[in-house]
Amino acid sequence: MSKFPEHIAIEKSHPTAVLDWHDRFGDRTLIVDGKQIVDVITLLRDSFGYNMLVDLTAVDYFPRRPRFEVVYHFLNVDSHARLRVKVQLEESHPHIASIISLYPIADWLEREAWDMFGIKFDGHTNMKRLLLYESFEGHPLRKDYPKTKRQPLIGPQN
Amino acid sequence: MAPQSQLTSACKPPHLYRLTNRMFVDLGIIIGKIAFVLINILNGAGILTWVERKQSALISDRIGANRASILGIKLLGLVNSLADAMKLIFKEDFVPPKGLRVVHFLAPIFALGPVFLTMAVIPFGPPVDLFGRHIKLQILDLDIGVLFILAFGSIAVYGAMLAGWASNSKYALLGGMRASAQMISYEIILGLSLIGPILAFGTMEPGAMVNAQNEYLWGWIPMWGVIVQPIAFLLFLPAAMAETKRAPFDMPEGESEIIGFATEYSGMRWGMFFLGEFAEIVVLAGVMTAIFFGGYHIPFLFDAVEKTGQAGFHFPWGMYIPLGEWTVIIMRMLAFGAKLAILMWLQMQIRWTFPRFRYDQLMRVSWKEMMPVALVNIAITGLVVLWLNK
Amino acid sequence: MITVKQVREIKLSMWQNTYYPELWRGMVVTSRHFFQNFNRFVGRAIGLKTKRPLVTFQYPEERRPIAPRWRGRHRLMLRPDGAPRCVACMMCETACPDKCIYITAGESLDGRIEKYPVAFELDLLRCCFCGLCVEACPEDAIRMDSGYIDLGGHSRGEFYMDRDFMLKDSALTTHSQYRGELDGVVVTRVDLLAQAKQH
Amino acid sequence: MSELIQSPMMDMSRSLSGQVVTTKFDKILGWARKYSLFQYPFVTACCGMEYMATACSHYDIDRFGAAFARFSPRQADVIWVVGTISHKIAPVLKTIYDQTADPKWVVSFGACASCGGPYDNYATVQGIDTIIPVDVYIAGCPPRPEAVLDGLLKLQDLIQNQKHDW
Amino acid sequence: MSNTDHLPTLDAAVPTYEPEFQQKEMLLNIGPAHPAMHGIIRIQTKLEGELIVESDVEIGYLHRAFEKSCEESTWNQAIIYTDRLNYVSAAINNVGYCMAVEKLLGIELPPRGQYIRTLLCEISRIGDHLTCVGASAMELGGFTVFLYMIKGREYCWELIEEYCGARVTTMATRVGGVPHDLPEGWLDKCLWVIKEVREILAECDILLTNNRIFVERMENVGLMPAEKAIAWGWTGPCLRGSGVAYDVRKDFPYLVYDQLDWEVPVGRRGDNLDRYLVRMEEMEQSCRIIEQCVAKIPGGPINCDNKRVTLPDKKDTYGNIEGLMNHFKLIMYGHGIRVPEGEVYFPVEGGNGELGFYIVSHPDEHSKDGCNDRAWRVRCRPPCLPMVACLPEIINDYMIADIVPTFGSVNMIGGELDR
Repeated sequence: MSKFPEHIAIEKSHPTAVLDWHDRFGDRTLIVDGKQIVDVITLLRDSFGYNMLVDLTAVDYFPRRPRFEVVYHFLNVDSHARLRVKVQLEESHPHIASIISLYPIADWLEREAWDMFGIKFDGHTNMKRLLLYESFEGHPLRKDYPKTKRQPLIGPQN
Repeated sequence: MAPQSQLTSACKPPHLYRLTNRMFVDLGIIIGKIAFVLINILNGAGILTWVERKQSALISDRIGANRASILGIKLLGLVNSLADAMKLIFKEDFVPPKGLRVVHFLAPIFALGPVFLTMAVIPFGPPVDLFGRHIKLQILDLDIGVLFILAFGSIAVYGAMLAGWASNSKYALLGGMRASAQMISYEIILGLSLIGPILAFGTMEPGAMVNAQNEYLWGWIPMWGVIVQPIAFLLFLPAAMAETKRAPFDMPEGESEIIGFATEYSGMRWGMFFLGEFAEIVVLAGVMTAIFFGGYHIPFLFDAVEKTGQAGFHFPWGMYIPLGEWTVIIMRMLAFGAKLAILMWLQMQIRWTFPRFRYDQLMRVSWKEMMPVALVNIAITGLVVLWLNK
Repeated sequence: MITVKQVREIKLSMWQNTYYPELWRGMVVTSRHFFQNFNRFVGRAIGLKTKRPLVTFQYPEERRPIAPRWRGRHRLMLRPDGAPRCVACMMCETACPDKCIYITAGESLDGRIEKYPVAFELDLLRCCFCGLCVEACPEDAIRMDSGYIDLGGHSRGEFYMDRDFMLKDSALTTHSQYRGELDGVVVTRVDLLAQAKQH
Repeated sequence: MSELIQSPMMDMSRSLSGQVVTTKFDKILGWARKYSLFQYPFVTACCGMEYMATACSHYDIDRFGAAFARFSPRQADVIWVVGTISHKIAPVLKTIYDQTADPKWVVSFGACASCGGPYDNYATVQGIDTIIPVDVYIAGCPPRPEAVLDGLLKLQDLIQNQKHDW
Repeated sequence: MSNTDHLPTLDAAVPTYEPEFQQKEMLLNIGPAHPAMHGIIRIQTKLEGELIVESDVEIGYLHRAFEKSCEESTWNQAIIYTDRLNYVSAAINNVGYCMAVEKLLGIELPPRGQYIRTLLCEISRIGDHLTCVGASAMELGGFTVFLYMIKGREYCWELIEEYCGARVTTMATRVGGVPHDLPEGWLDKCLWVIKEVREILAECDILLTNNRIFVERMENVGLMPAEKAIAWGWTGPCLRGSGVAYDVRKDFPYLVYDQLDWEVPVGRRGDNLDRYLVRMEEMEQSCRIIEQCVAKIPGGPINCDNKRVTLPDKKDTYGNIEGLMNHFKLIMYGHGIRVPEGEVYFPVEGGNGELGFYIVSHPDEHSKDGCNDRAWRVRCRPPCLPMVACLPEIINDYMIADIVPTFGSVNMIGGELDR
C-alpha cells in the first residue's frame, strides 16, 4: 500500500494536515485535520482537478470518540479519479469550516449535515434546516435520537 | 324635444302602431330562430364536452367516460356530461371572502353571454319560403355583421379579466392579466384577417358573404373564403383558437404554471367558464364556416332561385342532377352542420396535438408575425380587387 | 473507450417556423390514432371482428392478465391433512420490514410439530408488499399469490386479516406458484415429519 | 392491533350514511356526484406513479367519470392523497382539505397515506386520518391501478348511498 | 451659490404615484402543492411582471427518514427503502444499494445475475426517461405525448412485473444476487417491448422535436454551462446535456456495461432542449443495450455462491436440515448477513445521474465478531439534489412559464431528493 500522489502533495505543503489514510475496497481515503480542511480541499481542487464535490455527509459513531466524521467525496470528471476526505469532530459543539466558496453545491449539503447531525459549518451564511422544519428539535440522524420520536406540526402528539 | 317628436311621429310607418297577425307571426319566427340557435349552441357545447373526452380518449388509445348510465342507457358516455352538469349545479358556490363579490358574481356571465350573441348574425341555412313569407335562417341580417361578431367577441375579455381581478388571488390575477393581453392582441388579428374576405366578397353581411361563396372561379372552383383568401384563413384559425383560450393558447389557464383566472371559482360559476369555452368553439366554427367554408353551400348545388327553376347539382362539365326544392334546403342545412362538426373536430384535434405557447412568444407571434402578414394580405387583396374592378 | 454521440441539432427551417407543417405532421399522428381506434370501435359495434381497438382494460369486467409472480394479498397454506402449514417460527415476522405481521404461537397438541399459530394477524394497510415474508418462510406456509388485487376499503379495520381469513384462500389457484421451480404440491419438512410420525 | 383499527377520526364522515333514509332526490344527486368526480391529486411520492398509470391509457380512470384533475381545490370533489404525508407537508394537506368546496371526499391512496406504511419514524404522519377524515383507503405500496379503481368504485358506492346536502 | 440650484431636486422630479400605481415586485409561492411540481417542493419567487428576479427553493416535504430507517433494518430489509428513493426507476436503486453492500462483502455475482441486473436497470431507465419526458411534455400542454409515453412505460413495467412481481417498488435484487431467474419467454417479450417503445418514441418525436412551440419553449431556457454544472455537482442526463460526457456506466463500469456496445449522448449548449434530446437518445441507447443483453445472456447460476449471504435454494430449505439451518441463520434476528467493518462508496448511473451509496458498517456494542447485521449508516447520494439546489440559478431571469420546462428537465424525484 503506497501513498497516493494527493497525499504526498498535501504533506509537502501542509505537513500536519493528513492524519491517516487508507484505500480499503479501492476507495482512496484521507483523514484530514479539521482546522486545515479548506486549505487541503483548495489544493485538491486546484492542483489535482477534483472539480466535483460528489457528496458531503456525516457519520455518527456514537459511543466512539471522536464522535462525528464529516465525509467528502470528490471526483475529477476529466480523469475519473475519486477521493474521499474525512474529518473527525468532537461531540461537544461539532463545527468545521464551510467549503461553500469552493463548491457551490456544498451549500445544501452542509445545510443537510446541520439538519441531520447538528454539525455547524463556519462561514456558511444560511445555516437553516434543509429537510426538516424550523420548529423541529434535535438532529434525527444522531444515534441518540430515537427513530420514532415525532414532533408533529398538526395532528395528535405521538 | 317637441320638433323631434313631431318628426318621428310623422315618419313612423303606420303599420308599427297596429299589432297585426303578421307581426305575431314575425315575432314567433324570430323567437323560434333564437330558440333554435340557443338550444343548438348549449347542446352543442354540452355535447362537445363529451366529444372532447371521447376524442382525446381515442387519440390516446383509451375509451373515455362510459360507465354512467340512466336506467341502463349509457349513450357511449354522453350521460356523463349530464352528471357533470348536475353535480356542478349542486356544488358549493364559493366566493372569496376578500374578493369583489359583485364582480366575482358577474364575471362568468360576461364570459358566457356574448358568445351566444355572436351567433346571431351567422346564417345557418338557406332562406326558406314558409307561412307565405321569405324567411332567412339567420337571426339578424346586419349590414355590419362582421363587426358585430368582433364586437361581441371582445366583450368576452371582460369575463376572464374580471374573474381574475375579483378573486383576490395572485394566481387568478396573473391569469386574468394574461387573458386580457392575449385576447386583445388576437382580437386585432381576428379583425385584420377578416378584412381580406370582406374586400374579396365586397360585403360585411355574413349572409351575403355566404351567398358570394356560391360563385365559381373560371366556372369550376368554388369561391370559398378558404380558397380566395387562404392566408386570411390561416391567420383566422389560430386567432380564433386564441380567443377560445384553449391549448395551445391556454396561457390564461396554464394549469401547470399559474392555474388560471378561474382558480377561485367553484360549482356552476366555474362551469359557466367551462361551458363558455365550448360554446365559443361552436360559435367560432360557425363563423369560420360562414366566412371561409361557403356557409351552407355545397359546391355545384343550386336552388330554384339561383338557377331559375332548376334546383339541383349543376356540374361544370354540364351534368345536371335535379333535386326538389326542399331537398336542397335540407341538404344545405345538413351541409352547414357537417362543416361545423368538421371544424370543431379540427379545433379539438389541434388542442390535443400541440403543446402550449409561452406568454411572450404568444405576443410576439401575434404582433410581430401575424400582424404584418395580415396587413400584407389586406394590401394584396385590395390591389387585386381594385385591378379586377377596373 | 467512451463513444460519445452528439445529439442532433434542431434547426427549424423558415417553412417549419410557420407552425403549420409541424401541425400537419402532428395531426397525422394523432389522427391516425383517432381514426384507427374509431374505425375499430365502430367495426366492433356493428359486429365486425376487428382487432382489439384500444389498450384499455375495463377493470371490473375485464382484467388485465397479472404476472404469475405478482405479490398481492397474502394467503396461508394448508397441509394435506387440513391443518395450517405455519409452524409459528416467527421468520416472517422477523423478516417483515414494516412489522405488520403478528403471530401468537401455541403448543401443538398432536405432537407432530412443536408449535402452531394461535393467531396470525396481518395489517394489510401497513404492508409494503415486498415479499420478504414469503421468502423467509421455511415451510411454504405464506404466499402472496392470491390474485386479489381489489384492495379498497372504507375503514382501516377492513384491512385487518386474521389466520382464518387468510386460510380461506389456501386452495386458490388463480396464480401459478410463486416460485416457478416448485410445481404441484410442495412437500416441506412439516409434511415429511408428519409422514414419519404416522408410520 | 386493536389500536390501529380505531383511529380517531375514521368514522366521522360515514357515521350517518346507511342509517339515514335517503330520499329519491338524494339518489339522483348521488348518481350525478358519483359519476362526476373532479379530483384534486395531492401527489407526493411513489404512489403518484401508479396514479399516473391509473389515469393513462391502460386503465383510464376517465371511464368512471373521474378524469378531470382540477388543480384548484375549489373545483375538486375528491382529494386523492397519493403518497407519504410527512409532518412538514401535513399542514398544507389540512389547508387544502379546508379549501375544497363541499361536498368533498378523501381517498387515502396507498400504505403511507393510510397509516404510514413502512415509514414508522419521526418524519412521517401515521395515517392522514389523524388530520382529515378519510372515506376510502386503498392498500398497496403502491397499489396496483386495479386496486385504485376498486377504491374508486367503493367511493362511488358510498356517494350513491349517502345522504346529500344541497 | 452653485449653478445647479435652480434645477428641481431629484425628489421633486419623480412624480409621486398613488400607492397602487407604483411598480412593485410580487411574491409568488409556487408549491408545495402545485400541479407543475410533480413531487412536492416550494419555489418562492419574486416577480417583476412575469419575470422571475429572485427565487428560493425549499425542499424536505417528502423527508421520510430513509437513512434512519436503513440503520434500523437488516441489510436485506433496507432494500425496500431503496425502492422508494427514485420510485420511477426503483430497480437501479436496488442494484446500487446491493452492489455497494456486495463491495463491502467482497463478493461478485455470476454473469447471468449480472446480465439480469443490467436488463432490469435499462428497462427501468427507459421507464424513468419516459416518465420524465412525458411529464414535462404534459406540463407544457402536450397531454397526448404524456399518455403515449406512459403507455410505453406500462409495457416496461409489464416486464418488470413479470420478473419480480411488482410494478413500481420492485425489490428486484437481494444482497448477493437476484431473487428469481428470468421467467420463460421473458427475453422475447423484452424485444417486443423495445419495438413498441421505439414506435412510441418515433411518434413523440414527431409531436415534439421539430415543433416550433416546443423548441422555443426549451431552447436557450435554463442554460447551464459545463464548468458551472460540474461545480454544482450535476451528473447524469443534465450534465451530459451541458456537453460533458460523464456517465458512470462508461467511466466506472459496473455489471456488464463494459462488454456492450453503446454510446453516450451529449448535448451542445446545456439548455432544456439538450436535456430533452439527451434523454430521448439515451432511451434509444438503452434499447440497444437491452438487445445486446438479450442476445448475449449466458446460462448458469444467478446468485453468488456464498452461504453466509444468499438464501439457500427453496428445495434445500424445505428438504434438508442444513438448508433449513442456513435459512434460519440468515433471517433470524441478530444473525442475518454479517458484514465486516468498513466503508464503501459505490456509484451507479441512476435515472437522473450518479446514484451513489456510501455505506458504513460498524459493529455496535452487542457485536462479538466485529460485524453487524445492519448498516451503521447508509448515505444515498441523491442525483437530483444538485440540480434542485441549482434551480434558482437556472430559473432566475426567465419567465414563470419557464419554470415548467426547466423543472421538468431537471426531473426532481421527491423520494431521492428528500429521502
